Amino acid sequence: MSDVADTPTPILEIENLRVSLPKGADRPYALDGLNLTVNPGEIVCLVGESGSGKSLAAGAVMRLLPEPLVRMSGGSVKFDGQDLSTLTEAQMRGLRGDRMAMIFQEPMTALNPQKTVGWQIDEVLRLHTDMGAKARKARALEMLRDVHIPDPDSAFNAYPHQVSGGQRQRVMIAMALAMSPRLVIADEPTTALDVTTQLQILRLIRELQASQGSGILFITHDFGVVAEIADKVAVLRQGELVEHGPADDVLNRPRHPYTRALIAAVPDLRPPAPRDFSDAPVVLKAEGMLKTFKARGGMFTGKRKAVAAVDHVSFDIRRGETLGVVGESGSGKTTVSRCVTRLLEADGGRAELDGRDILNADARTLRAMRAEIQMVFQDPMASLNPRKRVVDLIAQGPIVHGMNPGKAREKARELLALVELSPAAAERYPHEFSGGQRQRIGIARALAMEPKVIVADEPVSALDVSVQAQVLRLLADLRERLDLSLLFVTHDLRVAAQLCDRVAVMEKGKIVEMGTVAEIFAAPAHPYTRKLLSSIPGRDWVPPVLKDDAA
Amino acid sequence: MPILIYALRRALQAVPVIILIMIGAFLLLKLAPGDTVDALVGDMGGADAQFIARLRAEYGLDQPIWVQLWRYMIKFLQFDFGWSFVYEQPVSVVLMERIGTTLMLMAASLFFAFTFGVGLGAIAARKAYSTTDNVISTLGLVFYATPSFFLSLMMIVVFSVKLGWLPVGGIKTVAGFYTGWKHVWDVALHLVMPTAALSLIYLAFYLRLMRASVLEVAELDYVRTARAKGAGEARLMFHHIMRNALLPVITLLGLQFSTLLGGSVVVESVFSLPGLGSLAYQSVVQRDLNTLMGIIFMSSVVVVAVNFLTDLLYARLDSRIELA
Amino acid sequence: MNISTGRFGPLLAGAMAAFAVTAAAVDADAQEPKRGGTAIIQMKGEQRILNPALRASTGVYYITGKIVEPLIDKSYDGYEPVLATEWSSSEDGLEITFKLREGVKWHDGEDFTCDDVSFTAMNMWKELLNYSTTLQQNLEAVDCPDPHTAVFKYSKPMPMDLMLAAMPDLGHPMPAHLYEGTDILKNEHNTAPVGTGPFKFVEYQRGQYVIAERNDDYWRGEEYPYLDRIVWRFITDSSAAAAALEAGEVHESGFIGVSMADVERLSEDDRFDVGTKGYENNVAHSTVEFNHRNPILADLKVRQAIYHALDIDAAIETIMRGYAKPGRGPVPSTGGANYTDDVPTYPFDIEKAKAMLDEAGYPAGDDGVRFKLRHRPAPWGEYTQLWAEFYAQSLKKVGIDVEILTNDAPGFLTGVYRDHDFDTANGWHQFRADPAVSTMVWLRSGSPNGTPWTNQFGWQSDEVDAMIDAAASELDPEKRAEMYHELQRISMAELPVIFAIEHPFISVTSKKLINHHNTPRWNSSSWYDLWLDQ
Amino acid sequence: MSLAEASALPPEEPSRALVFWRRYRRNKAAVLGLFLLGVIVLLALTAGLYEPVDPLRRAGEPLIWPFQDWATPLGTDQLGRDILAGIFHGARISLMIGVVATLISIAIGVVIGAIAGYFGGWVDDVLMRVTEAFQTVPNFVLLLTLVAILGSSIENIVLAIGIVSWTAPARLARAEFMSLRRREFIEAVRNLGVGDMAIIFKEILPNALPPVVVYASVIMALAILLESALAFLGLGDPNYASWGNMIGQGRSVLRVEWFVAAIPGIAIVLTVLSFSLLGEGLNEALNPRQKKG
Repeated sequence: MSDVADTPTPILEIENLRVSLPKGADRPYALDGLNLTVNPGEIVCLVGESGSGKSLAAGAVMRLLPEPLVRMSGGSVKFDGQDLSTLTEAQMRGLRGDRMAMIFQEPMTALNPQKTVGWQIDEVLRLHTDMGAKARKARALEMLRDVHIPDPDSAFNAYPHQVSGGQRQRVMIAMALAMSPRLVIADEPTTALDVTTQLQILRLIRELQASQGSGILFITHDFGVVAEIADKVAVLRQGELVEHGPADDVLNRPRHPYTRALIAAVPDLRPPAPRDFSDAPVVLKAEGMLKTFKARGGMFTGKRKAVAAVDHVSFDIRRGETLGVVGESGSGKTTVSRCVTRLLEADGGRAELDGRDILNADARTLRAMRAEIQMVFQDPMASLNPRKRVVDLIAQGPIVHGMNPGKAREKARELLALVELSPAAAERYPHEFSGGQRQRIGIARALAMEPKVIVADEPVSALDVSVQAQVLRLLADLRERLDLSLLFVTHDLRVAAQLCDRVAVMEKGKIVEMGTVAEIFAAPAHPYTRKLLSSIPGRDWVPPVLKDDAA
Repeated sequence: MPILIYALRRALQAVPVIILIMIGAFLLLKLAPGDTVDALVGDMGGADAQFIARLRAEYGLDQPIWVQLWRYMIKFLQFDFGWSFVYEQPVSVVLMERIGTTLMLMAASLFFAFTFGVGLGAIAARKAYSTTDNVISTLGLVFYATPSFFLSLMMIVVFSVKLGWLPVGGIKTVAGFYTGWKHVWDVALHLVMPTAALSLIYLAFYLRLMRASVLEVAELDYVRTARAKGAGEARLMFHHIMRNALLPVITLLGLQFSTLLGGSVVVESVFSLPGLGSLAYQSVVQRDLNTLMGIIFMSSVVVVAVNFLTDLLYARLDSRIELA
Repeated sequence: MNISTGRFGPLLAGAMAAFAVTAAAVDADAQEPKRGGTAIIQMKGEQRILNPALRASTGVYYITGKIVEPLIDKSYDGYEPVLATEWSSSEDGLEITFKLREGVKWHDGEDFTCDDVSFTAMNMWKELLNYSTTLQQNLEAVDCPDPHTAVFKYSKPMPMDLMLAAMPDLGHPMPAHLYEGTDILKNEHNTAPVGTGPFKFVEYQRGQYVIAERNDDYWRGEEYPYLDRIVWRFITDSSAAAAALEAGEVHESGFIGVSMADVERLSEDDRFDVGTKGYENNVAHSTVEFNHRNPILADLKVRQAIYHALDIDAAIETIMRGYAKPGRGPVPSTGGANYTDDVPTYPFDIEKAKAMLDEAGYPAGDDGVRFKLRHRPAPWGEYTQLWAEFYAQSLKKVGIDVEILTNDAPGFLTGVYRDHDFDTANGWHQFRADPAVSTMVWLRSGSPNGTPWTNQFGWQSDEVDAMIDAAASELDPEKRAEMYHELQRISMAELPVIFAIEHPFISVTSKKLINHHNTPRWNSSSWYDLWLDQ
Repeated sequence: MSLAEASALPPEEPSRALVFWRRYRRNKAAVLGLFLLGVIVLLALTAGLYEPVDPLRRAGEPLIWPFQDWATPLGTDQLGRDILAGIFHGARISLMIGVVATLISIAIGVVIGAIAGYFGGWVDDVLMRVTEAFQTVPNFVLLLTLVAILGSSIENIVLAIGIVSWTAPARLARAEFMSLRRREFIEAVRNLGVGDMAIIFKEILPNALPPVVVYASVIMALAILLESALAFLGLGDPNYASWGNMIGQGRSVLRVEWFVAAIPGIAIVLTVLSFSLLGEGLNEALNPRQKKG
């Protein structure tokens, strides 16, 4: 910034930004002393974990903070050299959507469900131009073509729910870029998308930004995405800027301990040394598992669309082994986890647990077998009954299976220690814990049953990267100590690479490829597997091995 | 065409519900002490024993209940609602004379309750926690808390007796013999107070729901998107918030229709309106089973139809719903 | 007094009618009657059947009295010829002959003849008309020696004064040509009556109104009736009815169509005439009915104690606002020769009531309660409810706990008169001109279960039964009266039922209506001389 | 910077009741509602202390105006009964009607809604058809019919009100159960081998209750209004001084001695209002949707 001569005027200059939180919040300021600059043609990534205040920074720039509860209480935001705080609300409205635009995280909810795609793009043009209806439509269609929507004409007339998630995000981008804004703020624009779509969208943002020369403030939590797209990186921690600089510096030579810890927590794509299970007995064996979902029709409509969510899936897991099930949303991987635990009734096939078929067991046998196959769920908040104390949550299973309640509670307390939670946790309610702690409680609950197999359905995908690393480590550790078998369902190939021994890749209800992690990651045979692997953001970036890795 | 098929399917789905209602209602009414002959004789001021026995035989009330039910259902399935022994007319004629008034009253009340409820609810939500909001919300709750007959009586005292602006009751000036627009105006005047009494209660419902709904929708992502596009407050309200906020209110519209008919019982009797509500009350008290069954059937059909219409409206407003 | 009999023309014969007109003329206060206008009448209940030969009820006559005329009506001076001009009885009481008025036409233009009387009497009065079926049970035939003479033939003697007393209510001929060969109960004219009266039926909107308009060919002469039209509006809510009166939307409310509070209030309003005049033929008794199957109530002392516990005067003041008097048995003070006040009475005396209950063997328990009674009040509106609560509170003071069981009309009638599922009940019963066709059913045993307003009390006296039967066919009016006096005395002594309060009905009438309430059954009469001062 | 905070627990949170009260307190109107309700409860509790103890007993001349005679501060009705005594005892009856009828309707509604929502399929179909049937029949007409059948004793009126108001809580409970039964914590306990009934009543029910509790305040208000409407039509229980009965009888003297109907009328309005305000407060405290800090 010292070199004024060859640096153009920054599009966005944030100086000493401070955003106040209402009384009673966990800290007085959401953001404190944030400095950030975005130049034309530059993509600046603002990285942070949840609660770091990164999204509020976007709100402060757009002047869309939920005032008066959350408000800007210090510093300045300059857009194209102009201090935004001097503008009237009407002037601000003129800027928004015209010269500064925003792309949001959830394409599902960020578009008005009651208006057509065309109408919503058109609205931007109507608000900011004097173009006639025809010209606006032409421009909107042009934008849809620019974001590579396959059939712009029909998309124009479609409602948001009629186009896919990826397409919706393209529509959001078309809307944001309709006026060729100087600044685009993208708030986690790819987080809700599948990995293959994510890559396409990231490429699209890059492409359009190159052609329009806008500056982009890109907010994300994912270092893979940062590696994929960033020119510059700023790292936020609890509202404070801890480190910023060119992407290469921050990614490969992080200086601040927090940044270092974060980067260390990013799972490596290179799998660890393989373990050998050829002698271990098979614990779980699924054969030809089948589950079709019937779209429920009315009493008098004959037509029901059947969708095969799990289509003749077979696999086996040996004692102590971890099988990863990976795939994108809708691939049927979660349904597999529900069928094998019989939370859903499968339509066919077998799943033998120690030689006994759980899919066709009668109610009595099933009850006994449930102890042997336990589950860890995705959402640590939703999977714990909010009205029960932790100790009761953990002790519940053993009590149901006949253990003396006092003894069960005692054991529950022991399990808390096993999952590295303080004994004081026992008497509390789930909402008093952080996400990672809740997931530990979930794991303790599963362990309380002393199962042979744990089915983990995306157990870390709702967690911040640093917490994710800890939970993964805990799982790996417990697996070793208790000789557990794991069926690990995930969409995150990085996680799969680190934890799993073998991986099954699912697409449209079928396992398209299965093999050891090393084989699959090194030499994927199926085109879909190849596509998945090549879509991993930042796949070419190898997180540096840092010495002072947080233990 | 898809709408027709959808309508047909909905009608078919309603059939078992309505038959369930009819059989249930028939058996329930038979549990009541006394029958229509008792009521008639009571009305007449008494009668002698032979007369009573003759009447009972005449009306088929001396048969076992299941025979009566069987006979009724056979006729009912042929859309014959039987004869009202109290009105000495076919039930269909009795109902047809009354349904107009009730539908008019209900439609007017619902219209006012809905329009004002939604309007005021939206205003209250946009000015949430302000004085305007407090006044609107509190007033709504007070209306809601006021028994409709109490409100009706107070209105009669003020507007008819003290001020002489509005007629006390009835659906039209009986000896007026108005025609054309004068008749319409006359009927409208007679409906002002009943409509007000009935709608004020429901207004509160819509008001509260709309307020909550607008507050909720205003927090949604796409409203933020629209803001980020540079849309002003008015535009946000009309193009982005209202339509989505209306959806739950419309659901309530369908659900409440049958309550409205119940509410009209009291209002119709206070204002001497010849509608289905007061007829229903009379029929219960008179044990005029056929008429009451007719009313229940009629109101079921109306409720089913209104629910169908609100579904259509819902589908029209919510692009995500496809009728199938 | 400027109205002379001459104005009625040759059609009007008989001194009775002349007296009636004179009485009416006094009310008119020497004003010249005006033609035209619409009288609007409020009605609380709706009878729905407009055939007075099928439904004997004041609610029916209130409307049909203007459209369908009886053979005989009643005036303050006796019986007035209407469709019958003369009547006589044979010595043995087995034949009663009516001379019928000539030149009378039904509203559809057909002549009124003896065939109509004969048909109606045999097919409706004898077969279908409530109360009349008992009265006419011995009717064998009605002969028509000529078109204007009807001879009623009985198998047992029919007292002439009973027949006369009954005829104004139970003697409406209907047009035979419209009913012959049809299902009488489902005949369309039951709700669209065709009569000979001063007004022709126009329209009946159920739940709303009935309209009748002037009959231009009325037999009394073309100046009658004065009104162009009468509209009856059904307003069930009594507050709304009062409001309608005050707003000028209604001219008259009869049979206590408004609340007693409003009656009292409107009586002080000089726009209205409020009073009981014109109901002398329609007096009712507020009753307390006992279930004698209950051994406690079977004890006469208990019934008498209950009577002593009731402060009748206070009830008359608070509930009826003074428009009533204490009852003296089954015949009201308006009952003429059949009435006597020489009967035992039970003045209000709490201490005496308590003493009698003690004496009867029902001392007060520790909680002050002697015994409990389940009481069913008739749901006939404000005053039966208030009377029930008054009764319950009065009995509580002497240590009788009363639980009130409320029901709607069929529930009440079934509970009391069919299932006998009550200890005490209250309601009112209307006196219909002659004890034989009304209040005697309270005392006569033998009516089948389920017959409302009959002796379903489990009380029976052979002496009373015999005397009632004898009185019904006694031809000598004086002997008859003596029998009814005796019945009153027995009833007051034995107390099968307490005829606690005798109250006429009350009308609130706009002073714009002239010539109103000028006969003892005015609301049921034809109103041919009623006019509107606009 | 240590990321290993796994075992460090966040500071202990205040008790649920305290959090609830803090949230509730934010709504001033709801606090007013609670205060009103408190007054009504106090009236009901002290009804036995006020003379005359029997509100149906004649206490003085009929139709004394309020503030005329200190023996009967709020005046008397047509039968000379003390109106203030009626207000005291009516509070008891109204609260009793509100609470018991609500309990009945919630009990029926929750059981039906829970079973329909939890099991789904044909069970749901059948139960929902029945619910629809009840919902299609105008509730007040059904109420009149039930009272005609059962008679007008206070127990039967309460029962009838409960029977006609269960459909809304049933639908509410069903919706809650349908959404909760798919939640992961329910899958988790199913996975532990817990039986259906235990899941319904021990796991889901406590979580499904808050919206039902909020709706209970609506039913309480409706129950009181329904009873008063019945009493207005002359179908109340005359053995008790309910406010509805008082209005029903007072309406005949409405034009002059309007206070006879107006005083219990205002009592009803305030009671229903207090329930409604309470409901709003409960809603914000139990189902916090609008984040306010």
